[in-house]
Amino acid sequence: MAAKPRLAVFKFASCDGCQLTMLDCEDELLALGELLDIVHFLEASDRAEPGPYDVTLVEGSITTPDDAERIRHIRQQSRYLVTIGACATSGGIQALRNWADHEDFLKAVYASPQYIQSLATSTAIAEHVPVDFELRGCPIDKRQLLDVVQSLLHGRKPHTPSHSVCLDCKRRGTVCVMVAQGIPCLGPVTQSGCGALCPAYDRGCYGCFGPSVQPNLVSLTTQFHATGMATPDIVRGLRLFNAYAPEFRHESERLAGDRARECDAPTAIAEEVQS
Amino acid sequence: MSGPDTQTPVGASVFLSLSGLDDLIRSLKQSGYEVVGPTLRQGAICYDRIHAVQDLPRGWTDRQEPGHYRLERREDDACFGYVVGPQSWKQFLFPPMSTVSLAELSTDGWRVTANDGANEPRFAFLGVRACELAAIAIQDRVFQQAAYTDPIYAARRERALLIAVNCTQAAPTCFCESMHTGPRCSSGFDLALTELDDGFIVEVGSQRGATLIATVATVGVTDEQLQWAEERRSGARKQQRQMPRETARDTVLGNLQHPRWSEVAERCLSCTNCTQVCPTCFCSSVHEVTDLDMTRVERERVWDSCFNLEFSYMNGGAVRNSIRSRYRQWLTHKLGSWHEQFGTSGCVGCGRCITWCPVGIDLTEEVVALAGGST
Amino acid sequence: MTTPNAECRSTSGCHVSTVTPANPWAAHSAEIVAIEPDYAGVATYCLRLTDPARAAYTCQPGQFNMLYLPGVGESAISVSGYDAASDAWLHTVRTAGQVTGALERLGPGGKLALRGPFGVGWPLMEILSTSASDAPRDLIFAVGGIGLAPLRMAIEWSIRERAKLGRLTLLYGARTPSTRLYPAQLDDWRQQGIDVLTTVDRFEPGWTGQIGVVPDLIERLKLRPDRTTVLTCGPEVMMRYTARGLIARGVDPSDIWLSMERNMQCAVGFCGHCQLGPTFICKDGPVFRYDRLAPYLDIEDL
Amino acid sequence: MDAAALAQALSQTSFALTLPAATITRLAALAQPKSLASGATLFREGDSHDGFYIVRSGHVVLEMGIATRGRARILTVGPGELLAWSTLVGDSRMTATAIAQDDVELLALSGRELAAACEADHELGFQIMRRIAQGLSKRLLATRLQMLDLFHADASAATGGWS
Repeated sequence: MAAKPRLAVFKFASCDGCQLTMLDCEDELLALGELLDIVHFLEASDRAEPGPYDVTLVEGSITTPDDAERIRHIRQQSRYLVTIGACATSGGIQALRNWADHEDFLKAVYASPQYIQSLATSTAIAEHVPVDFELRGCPIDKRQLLDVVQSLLHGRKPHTPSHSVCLDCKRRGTVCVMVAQGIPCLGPVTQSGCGALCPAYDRGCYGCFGPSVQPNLVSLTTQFHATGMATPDIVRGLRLFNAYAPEFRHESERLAGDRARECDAPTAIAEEVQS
Repeated sequence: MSGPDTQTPVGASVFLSLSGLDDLIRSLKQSGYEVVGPTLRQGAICYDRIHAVQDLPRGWTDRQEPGHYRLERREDDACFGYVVGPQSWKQFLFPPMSTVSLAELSTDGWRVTANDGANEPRFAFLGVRACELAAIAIQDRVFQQAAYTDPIYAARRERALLIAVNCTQAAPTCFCESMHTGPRCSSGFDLALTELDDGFIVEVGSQRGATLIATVATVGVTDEQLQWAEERRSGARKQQRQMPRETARDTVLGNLQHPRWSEVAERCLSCTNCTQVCPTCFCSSVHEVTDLDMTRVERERVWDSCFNLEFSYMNGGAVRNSIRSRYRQWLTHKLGSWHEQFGTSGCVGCGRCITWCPVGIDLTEEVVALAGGST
Repeated sequence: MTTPNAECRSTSGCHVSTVTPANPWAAHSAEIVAIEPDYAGVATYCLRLTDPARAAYTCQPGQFNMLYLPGVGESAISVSGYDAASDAWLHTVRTAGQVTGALERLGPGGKLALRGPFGVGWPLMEILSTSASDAPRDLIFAVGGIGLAPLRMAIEWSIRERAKLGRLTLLYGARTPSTRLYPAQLDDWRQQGIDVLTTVDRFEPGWTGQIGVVPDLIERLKLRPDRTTVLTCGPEVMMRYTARGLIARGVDPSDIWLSMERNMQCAVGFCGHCQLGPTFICKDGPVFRYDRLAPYLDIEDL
Repeated sequence: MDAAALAQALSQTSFALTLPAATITRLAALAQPKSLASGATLFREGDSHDGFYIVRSGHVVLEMGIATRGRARILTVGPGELLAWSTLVGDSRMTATAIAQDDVELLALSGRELAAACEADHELGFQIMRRIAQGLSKRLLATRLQMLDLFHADASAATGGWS
């Protein structure tokens, strides 16, 4: 066999949860090690070889000028660049800053904000460099991750379905929490991938895997209203891990409308932190 | 009346006490059946493995409206005092996930072994409603009465024992009466129960049923009991919703460009719930499940839905690229083209798609609107 | 319409009949004997079955196989011929998806599996049975692009049955002269008495033939509409306007047959993917009589 | 070719398929037969041209000159079809160059005379204009089908850019 493909993992603004998912692969990771040479994965090892890389996994969003530069360099070094997780694919929960004044946050958090270099927004990797594949989730699902890596090795397309979480609920026999318990659930507009975890534990879907394809958000939020949910709560529900994914973002902005101030969770948080 | 020598003939009825039902469940398990019946789970009545009468949702009932389902306490301890829940027997006969074949790579190439159904389980279903019997008969046509037979469905179906239960009430979402699929269980069962206060009238529907009921103690039925049973069953005939059964087919197929499709698409989430709770929907996809070095590959068939964009993918694009076209596909298939394909409507009037639609879309209302009536 | 069990002749000329398999999920083992490149992105794969059940395999012109690459998936590919010398069934494939992409990478000697044959082929027996000696049926093959593959065995059949048929015409539209399928065979067919009219969408230097589309060619044909049967295969839009052009020239819609394409997964009518109106393209087709499908062809996104 | 022979030749074209006999006679009176040897040029793009033609047999290829691409052949016109309709409905400046692809027989009419006849006799004008509109509609459909590039499959679209 020729030299094994070189795999690198890089982190940007994120919580490391997606990299942990990779470590959580355990047995499969050993098998992957047979097929791939993991040459840069600081979460797992201090081995940090320079590029070029055959496959690069990128966790996290772009929040600083340095990172915006660093991702361009990584892209140049990478044959395939795959983003992993909500931060890397939609800006993550830190994209809440996009609706607020990030200077306020800096002042609230840091004693000497003048030493902090930060962008006004948290944005997806694909807004900065071309991305070959985006793996959704907060965190990603390890089966999907293995499938993507395997797909690259075998030159096939990854099996990451675009359908809603509802289908997975039904396949595993979970009763609809929205219909049977009146729990607001983003499942009908969220892409599958987690295996429909939360509804199985009587919780509504939080939208960790971002919008499904052609999601009908207006209809769902209208139904949320009809069942007594207040607009600010709906907006907060949409502004979670994938707040800046275009479909979630547009609907939350539509709902927030001229009441943006009262609905604007990040501003409220910033005010709380300041006081 | 009981005992192997004095079997109750097909078509006749006997009385079975509540403890007799317990005996019946035990008898089935001893005969090697996996007994499946209604149980309480996650705020709904779900079909699951049961071991005794005490596993049944005694004293519970359901309240159903479009997009709304709640359990409530009954005033009595009825075992079957509710209508239909989010699941159907489809999940046992046509399981949400099943392995259709196994491919193994050797130096000679790929060797594919197809699932011939030999190892599929043997179920006894307890509590099959009339609409569900109708649904099973429809899936029979899909999976074993067309040009090909699906070995997994056929094996499970052949082995399954069907103990039906007549409904004694209807939900506001029920419309089996207008579909001529209920509420009375008329055929397709091995045994059919009608619940009374102190036990069940059991109607024998097949030789298999006759043999089964002979394994437990029963007594003869009185005319009074038969009268009570009839009264109980009549409670299920009061149904709020109706489907224009005779005209629905022409209405949906004759109005393919009706503006109503766009209107319903504004509400439809395309989330697949209606298709998944439907007891006759049969769409599926096949996935490859591989080991890491791809020398042993299973093909897994999973439930899919015509509401998924990917479902109609061809040459890199989807044929049905809008919620409008996907809702139209579902409804025209269910009520219209199903007739041409399988000689029957695909709808049995169980109302699940109405209750379990998160936004409460009601197909009976859609058909009326498509026919030009006001809604 | 012919049925899956009807008898027919394969391209090799042997008399065969096909049998509905007991288990639709059963698959033959197969290997790639040779790959004949047709043009960029399109090649003909010669597949030999290698399992003990292979002797039972046979198929009719217009039927398709599910080519199965375990771990990657399946792709529905029509059978475009049989090569007796290598005992291989020919499949002309455009590399477009992951299955066909993986097939390309396998190369000669590559191993795969195959389910089939599936579907209803061209109505060849019906054509023969209605072809009277005093008024033999004229056959028009109206083809676009890679649509020639599912018709190749039917064209060869028509040459063999030449004596019982009237005029044979092949109208073939391709993107460019260099992306015509089977160019050498087009010449062979011409010499064997088929009127082969080729047209291309885009000119390339050196091309002296027609530039334009297949419906243009129909305009210019000398037709005997009452005794003409048309077999068409190509992109849906092309088939639709071809059929319209033919009907305008007096051909009866029930004498036009077309081969359809949809997402096919199970190939036997279980999975629901390939529905168009009341039809399952996989088991009721892929070949349909035009008048039976026409109501559904003009409706967007159906 | 005498008037009767011209009328006969015209009536045998698919152009004349639904034309009333009187119209055919009027047109034949304006027409002259014209032959082109293979390779001959009938008119050139940009020419002011007075001819209006109906193809009786053979094929004429239309070309447009494109800087850096040379002469692009765009369409082959065959029996029954029209050539140089710009003479009647355009500004008489040809939008393509027409070259005989094989030996071609045409019926040639003077555009000016035909236009005047149509103007004088609106019934004739209607018949002619309808035939031209039908011809153009067919040519437009063909152009659309060509533009849709139906036989072109972008392989990368289906594989999502992998491999």
